[in-house]
Amino acid sequence: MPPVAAPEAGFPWIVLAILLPLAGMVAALPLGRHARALALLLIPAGLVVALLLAAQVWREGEVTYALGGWTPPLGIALRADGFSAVMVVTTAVVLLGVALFAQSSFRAPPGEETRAALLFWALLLGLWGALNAAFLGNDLFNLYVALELLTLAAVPMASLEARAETLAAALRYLFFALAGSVLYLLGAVLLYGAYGTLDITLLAERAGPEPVTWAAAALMTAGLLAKTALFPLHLWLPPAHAGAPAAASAVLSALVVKASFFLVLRLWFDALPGVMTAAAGQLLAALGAGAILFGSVLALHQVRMKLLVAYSTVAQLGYLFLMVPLAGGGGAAQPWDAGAWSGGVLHAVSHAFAKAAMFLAAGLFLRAAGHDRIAELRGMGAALPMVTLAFGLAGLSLLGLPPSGGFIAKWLLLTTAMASGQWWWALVMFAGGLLAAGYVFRALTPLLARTETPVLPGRPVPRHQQWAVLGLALCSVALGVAPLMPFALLQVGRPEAAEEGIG
Amino acid sequence: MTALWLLDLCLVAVILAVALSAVAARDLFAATVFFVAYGLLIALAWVRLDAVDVALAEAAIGAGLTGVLLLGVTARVHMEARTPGPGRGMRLAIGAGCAAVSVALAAAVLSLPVPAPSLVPAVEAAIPATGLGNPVTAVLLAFRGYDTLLETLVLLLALLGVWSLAPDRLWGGRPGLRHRARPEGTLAWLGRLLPPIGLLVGVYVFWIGSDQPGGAFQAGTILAAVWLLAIMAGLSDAPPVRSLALRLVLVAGPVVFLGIGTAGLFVAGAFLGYPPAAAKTLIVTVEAALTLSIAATLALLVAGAPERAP
Amino acid sequence: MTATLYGLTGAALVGIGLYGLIVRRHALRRLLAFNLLGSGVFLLFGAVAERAGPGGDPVPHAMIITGIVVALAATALGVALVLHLARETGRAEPDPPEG
Amino acid sequence: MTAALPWLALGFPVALLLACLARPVRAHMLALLPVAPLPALATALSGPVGLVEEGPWLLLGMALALDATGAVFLGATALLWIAAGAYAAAYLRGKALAERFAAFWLLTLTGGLGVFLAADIVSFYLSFALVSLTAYGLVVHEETARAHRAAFIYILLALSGEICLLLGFMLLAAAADSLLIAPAVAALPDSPWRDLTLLLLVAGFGLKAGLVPLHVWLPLAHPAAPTPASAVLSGALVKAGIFGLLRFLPLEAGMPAWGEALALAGLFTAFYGVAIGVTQSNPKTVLAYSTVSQMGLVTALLGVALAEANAGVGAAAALHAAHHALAKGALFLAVGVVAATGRDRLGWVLAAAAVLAVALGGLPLTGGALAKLAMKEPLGEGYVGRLAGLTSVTTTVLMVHFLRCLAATAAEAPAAAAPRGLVVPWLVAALAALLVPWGLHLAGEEGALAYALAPAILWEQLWPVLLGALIALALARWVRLPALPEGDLVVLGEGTARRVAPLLRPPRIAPPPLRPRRGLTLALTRAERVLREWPAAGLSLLAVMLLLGASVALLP
Amino acid sequence: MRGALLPLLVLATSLVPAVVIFFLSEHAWRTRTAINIAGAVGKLALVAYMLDSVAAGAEYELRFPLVPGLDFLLRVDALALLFVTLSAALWLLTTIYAIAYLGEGPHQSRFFGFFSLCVAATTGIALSGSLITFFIFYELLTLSTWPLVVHRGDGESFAAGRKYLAYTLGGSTSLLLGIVWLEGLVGPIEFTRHGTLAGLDSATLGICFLLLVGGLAVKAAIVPLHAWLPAAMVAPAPVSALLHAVAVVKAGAFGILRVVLDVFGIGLVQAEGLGVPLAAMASLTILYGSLRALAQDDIKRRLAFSTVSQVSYITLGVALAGPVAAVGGLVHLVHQGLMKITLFFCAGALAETLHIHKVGEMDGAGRRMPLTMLAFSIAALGMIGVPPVAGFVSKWYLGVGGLQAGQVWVIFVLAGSSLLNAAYFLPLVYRAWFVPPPGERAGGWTPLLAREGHWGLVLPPVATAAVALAAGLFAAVALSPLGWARLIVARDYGL
Repeated sequence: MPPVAAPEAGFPWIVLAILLPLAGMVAALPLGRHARALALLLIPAGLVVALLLAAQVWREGEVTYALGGWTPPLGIALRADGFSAVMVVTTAVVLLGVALFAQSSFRAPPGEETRAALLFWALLLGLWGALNAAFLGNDLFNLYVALELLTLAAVPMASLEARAETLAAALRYLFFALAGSVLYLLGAVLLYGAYGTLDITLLAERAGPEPVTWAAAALMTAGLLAKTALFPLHLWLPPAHAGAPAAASAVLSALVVKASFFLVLRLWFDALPGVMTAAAGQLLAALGAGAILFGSVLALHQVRMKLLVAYSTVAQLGYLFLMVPLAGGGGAAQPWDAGAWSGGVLHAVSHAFAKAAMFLAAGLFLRAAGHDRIAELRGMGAALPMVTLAFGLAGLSLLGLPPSGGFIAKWLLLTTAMASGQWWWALVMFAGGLLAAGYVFRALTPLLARTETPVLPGRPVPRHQQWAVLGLALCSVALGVAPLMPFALLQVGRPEAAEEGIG
Repeated sequence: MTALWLLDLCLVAVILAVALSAVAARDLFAATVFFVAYGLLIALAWVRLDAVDVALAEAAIGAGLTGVLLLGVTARVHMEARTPGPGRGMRLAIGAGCAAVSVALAAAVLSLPVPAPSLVPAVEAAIPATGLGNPVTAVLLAFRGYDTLLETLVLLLALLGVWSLAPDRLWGGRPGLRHRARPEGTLAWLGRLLPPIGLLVGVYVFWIGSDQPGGAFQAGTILAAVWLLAIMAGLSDAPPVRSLALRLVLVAGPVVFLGIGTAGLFVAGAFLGYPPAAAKTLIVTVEAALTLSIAATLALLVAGAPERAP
Repeated sequence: MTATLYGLTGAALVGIGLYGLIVRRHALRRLLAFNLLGSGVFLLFGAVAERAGPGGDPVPHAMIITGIVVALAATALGVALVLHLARETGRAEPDPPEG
Repeated sequence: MTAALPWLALGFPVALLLACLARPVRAHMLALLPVAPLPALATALSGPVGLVEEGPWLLLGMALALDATGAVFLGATALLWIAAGAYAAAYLRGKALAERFAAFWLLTLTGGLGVFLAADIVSFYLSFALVSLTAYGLVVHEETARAHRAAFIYILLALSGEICLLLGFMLLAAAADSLLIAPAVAALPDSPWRDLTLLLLVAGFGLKAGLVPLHVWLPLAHPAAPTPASAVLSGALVKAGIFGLLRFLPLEAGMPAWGEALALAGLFTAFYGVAIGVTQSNPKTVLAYSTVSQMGLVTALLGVALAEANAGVGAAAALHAAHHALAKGALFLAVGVVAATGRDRLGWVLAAAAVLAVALGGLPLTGGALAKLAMKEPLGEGYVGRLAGLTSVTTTVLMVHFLRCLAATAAEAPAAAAPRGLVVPWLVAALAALLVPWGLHLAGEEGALAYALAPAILWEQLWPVLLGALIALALARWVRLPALPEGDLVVLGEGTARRVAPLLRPPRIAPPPLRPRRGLTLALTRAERVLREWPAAGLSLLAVMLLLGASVALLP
Repeated sequence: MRGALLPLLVLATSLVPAVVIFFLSEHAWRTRTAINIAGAVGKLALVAYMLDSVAAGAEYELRFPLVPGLDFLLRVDALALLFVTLSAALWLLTTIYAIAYLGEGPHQSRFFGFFSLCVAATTGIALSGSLITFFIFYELLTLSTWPLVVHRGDGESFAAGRKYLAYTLGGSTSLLLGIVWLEGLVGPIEFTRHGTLAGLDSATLGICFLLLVGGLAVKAAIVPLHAWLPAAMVAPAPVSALLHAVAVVKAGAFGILRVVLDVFGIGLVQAEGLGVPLAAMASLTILYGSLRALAQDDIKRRLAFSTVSQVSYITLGVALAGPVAAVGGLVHLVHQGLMKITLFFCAGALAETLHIHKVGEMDGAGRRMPLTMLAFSIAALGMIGVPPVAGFVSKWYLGVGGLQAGQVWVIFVLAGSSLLNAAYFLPLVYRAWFVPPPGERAGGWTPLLAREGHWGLVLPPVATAAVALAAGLFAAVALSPLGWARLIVARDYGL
């Protein structure tokens, strides 16, 4: 084995995608009050890098990169397949929207440095880097570090306002996330003990169904589920997400929970494909189904809008796990796998946009009205029509109604559920859609109510924030109009057998 | 063999007993004390497991700094939880679940393959290219340098997280309460005595790290402890958070690491790669910077969020 | 043999840590339990490294060091949060009072 | 030219109506009424034209036709429409809502004429519906309580009739796969739904023609409407029913059972109408019952024809219809004239009315006699024929009763004189009632005149009239008849409806009280409270972990 | 290329105005009106252009794949054009009406934006060439209608909106389940390929039919899924017009047409015996709706229940599964739209101008607003089925078609319905024309136009009434609704 590998072909966009935000985070600290400017500069640049990476994956197929030239198992490799490229691009787009939104809320007065203004941007950059590291890592231990990086960026974000309840929420979040990471690490340790490597690609070749792997799979999955807040491990999510500042909630709900979901899929489909069983897939899907029903009903009964949106996240995360048995997790490759895979991922992406838009919109309502009690937001629709429209459009995607990315995603999941004979998951999805309609419209109803005197926002809401919200919502809808590109991209790095589509 | 085996058995028994006590102790302070003791015992276990680097790290970080952190805070919060814990049935169920997890883990451990797969040969094959003698340092800074890079960023982020809890009006201020030790008290005495020794030890641990057990993390921790001691003794004050110099020290390690790593892109053909000829020099440079930053970061982590106006 | 012994100890510590993490109400006790849990994992990892032969496998050792540092970072954040929570509410429990 | 005449006949009134959208025309709307039927009269006079299919783009393909029978119906009713129109112009001048009346008049007129011209089922139905529904506007015109009631009963029955007809027509068309009347009727005997079709058609037309018990609208509507409207209702509109029967019964094929039944129903109606009529005191009501009775007679005639497959009955029916239309129309107009005439000038008015009235009973030398004569043969010698003969007696009884009632309605002021605008149209109609049947009779076969004037025939016609007059006088003198309500049976129906209506109103169901939280929700909210507990969450984590392990390790 | 562009253009004529209007300021009255009218006129022009060529046998198609196995397909065939023409024409009139009706009210940009979006969705429904495309627009319709239903923004509106959503989304769920199920079995379903379902077993076919039609039946307001419709009448009159005549219920009925004619095919529906139960449900709805209408005192509620009843004629027509009945159902799609929109226009005008909301307040309305009430009367008579108004033609074809399909009972349903229609419509007409208005005992025949409201409230109902009359009077013309329906059926049956 040569200690130093041959240089990779092509420009290492994959490295840059991680490097850029992390370097930004490091630089933000000494830059102080200029951190905002730095972030606003880096995020568009990062989007370009993400797109170039995606283009590279699209053109050349899967991209792998041995860091330092040390090839696995000794070294650490980065790997970008279609799925990770899509997630990286999604992250960049959502962050762009959030950054546009936040650039006026987290802005220090001239010549001065304030706590929130510095830390928000530094944490945001760190979080971004952590996300990209999680999406692009191919080494289980490295992914553990990336997850911890993510947690340590996300928790302070959730408690940025440092009120008692957000502190408590953040602390619970921290504990749960840490427990999840440790369990994940424990699984990784076992895998190393059994196979002498933590590289996903190598593990896929070496790992077989045996006690160590079983234990490892159970530990790692459970740990990741805790971090994803899949029912019944969701206790930390609603208070943490609802208590954070709007921009932070958007990132947390749209992206952070997706990282651990992403790793679940990596683990099941890429690292241990031979280990997972059909029963385990059904178990995951059952938890997902529980999340859908449970989260939706609870969302339906929330009094505060941000909590409603947070519980909606709990519910929507459930859909992601329905894809596991549908996409062939724990079984032989089936013709419908590609459909389910695309459906699940598309759902993750469109939910990211939609949920970011919803949280930002909720934040604007909160800002304008001074509170976010749904019933008392009467007439806000007239005061903030664009935001209301954005909320509605995002809701559209959550409902899975056309035309939206959520619809296409749901459609793919539904057709595969039927095609694979697992109609019960289809029923769950239908029920979830109806419940989602219930809570989305419950939130919209007071907004559109007509009041005797026109409602004026308590504090003015800048135009650019409204555009940012609308832009994110439109992204989610646009996915329903032209999802073909992501679909093909998603298949890069997937087994050939799944290329057929769902006919 | 048998003696060692018995020693191991005793050590393990004590470790488990202390761990149980730490969990079961009524009182937070007692639990913390048990925990510090536990950390030292575990360090011993690491020695028994032929992992001196880890033992050092565990003693310095796991037992030392964590202990200081926890002990420091016990004085400032209520010792007891006010709400009662879960009922007996619940505790029983949880206990059973935990036991089941342990049993399953034990089964997994027992079923690990023989011979164990290992990367020892790979490390031995690759280590010459780094010019280092300590394989652990080689792994940390070369083979898995990326992990280490992220790890330093984790520390930095954690520091940011701690700072984020400062009240807005005190932003930029100094962390923690001002320590005023009696000038002729033990603490002051220790504070005057220990830093030079600690400094020496720290530099030594850093310096041998490339070939012997030791390295940036251990050294950084020792230096951090020294600084903390000095602060506690009232010999120096924690710097204000807004200080640019402090911030530059904090990011120096990551910046150097990132810089050299990026240079590797052009020089060695890969990010975080080193040209074999200059490998050791570069690695030591990185380590030096890291040591500095880690020391500052760890110390400030323990010191806490800004609590005093600058 | 030694490796297995410490591996089993690690497994037991994981159980103890988990129990403490779940059962304890006080935030610092939970942090403590988390550290126990973590060190159990590291110990298990160390046992795995030791199985590779005399001197042990340096790769896990490096990872453990990383892990210890990460755990410290998390603990530090946790402690800071607890401190501020206690300052805000007078309690060091993150769970809502009525449960 | 002749082919275009039927279109003109129908189009002209519609065109006039549309012209009324213009304000200047609308100011003279009443004057248009007597003008509107002129093309129809011209069409009738120019004689049968056969099938005219010039409206393939109208409705479902509209076709018109005029045969001999149709021409008689058309001509006689057109005459009546002209006379009544002129009468109405005078009657309503300066009164409120005259324009509305005129609009409905024109619509009714169009429909009334269209019935006789339609050659396809849809056009026929359109015409029939038009006449039925728009006549409502004529009936209700006065807007008195009585008018409202009459109009309500009228529209209720008219609609029911329409529905019956619509269904009948659908059945007819579906069975024949043709929309033209002639082939459709020819195919009826072979239709799978033959009896149903016939039942519906007879009900629909019978309703219009006043067949008992579907006659109840007639004695209500005719008195309630303004006088000229009563005239056309009784003279022209009911003819549409008769004409419908004539057109749609498969007379060529014959159906004995149906024929018998129809004949019996007709006879019953003929006598029933008289029996109720003599209890009435309003002259218009009496006339209405007389119409019921007369239409019963014609129905009986058609029944016999149906039973005997006598397709040639059309001429006799047409003759009767022509006479009845004009005579009855003139009598109604007379009611209006009498009401405006004082005691002083009443004599000659009553005399003229008497001639017309008794003519209905078959007074020799009048059109009525000729009609009876024409019907004699088709009615045959059976019991139907004999009973039909008796109607001459009963009709006379009723008509004498009518004259007595009429005389009682003269104007208070002895010197009052009816305006010329009323008198002239009345006299024209009366004259036409006398002359038109003669014209028709003479246009028939050779020797018709001699036959009609044969003494035996004359006697045969005279004695029932005399008998009837005697009976009527006797009744008036010695018998005190009960005063039955107008519309007789309808009272029963109304009573029932009043009692049933509240039952039909849906009960108000109070909405169930909103339960604050439903079972599932409550359970889930509670579950959430438990799961939010830290230990519970931790236990869940353990459980998920162990379950996952089990599912990976132990299950397939 | 031009062929593919046309359907898109037709869609764009309402979609683009919708999007543009959303972003217009409230006060841009002129611009908004101009855009609205221009879109509507443009759409009509395009439709007119296509009518001719489609009659000659041309078809336009636009297809692009969304994801593999899911094509977005727009296709202009005769049936599509029937619906598009109706919606395009009524859109123009409704827009004129709405501009006059809303006057200076608030939230106009929102209103007209969703209004146009609604029409765009309807157009999309009409042009959909596959089940999934249909579903996409069907849902778009659901969602774009909701803001219109709750436009007034009061509690009652929101209650109605909630009901509307609860029902329609439930229906969509059923529909989607049906689609997913069927497509899971046979792949994408397009409306042109007949016989794709031939291989399936009876039970599956039956369940899928139930799911599809059951889902569509919600919008088509078939009993017992109709309750949203009467509740939704709280919306402003133009919206009711839209709901009842142009878009929503029509979309449901149209969907049923598509499912029966183009997804299952008449033959299969007949062979599996699926038509008769559907026809029975439709008949039940027809009678039930009429009975309920009879009991309503609020004019718009009465009209709403009338819609429940009338729309089921369309369903009945196709369910009878015979060519003549199908013509009746198809043509009623147009006829019902024309007549019902007239009624709602008039009801709205009465409410706006004379503040008449209840049946009892109609006295003398004809004397005060003769043109409006003339239109109302024509439409009401048409609903009853009186010739020569269009409604008669529908009933005739339904009746004869039912008989030819061997279902004699159908004509009695029609008869009962006609009687009931008369029973609840004629009192309105009667009061308007034959009862003097309150306080005007000796009121004369007022001059035309004397007290009519804004011309924008008068012209649309008069126009639609005139068209309804003409559609019946000139039914035999080739381009009449009837002629077009015959063409569709002739093509579908290969006659």
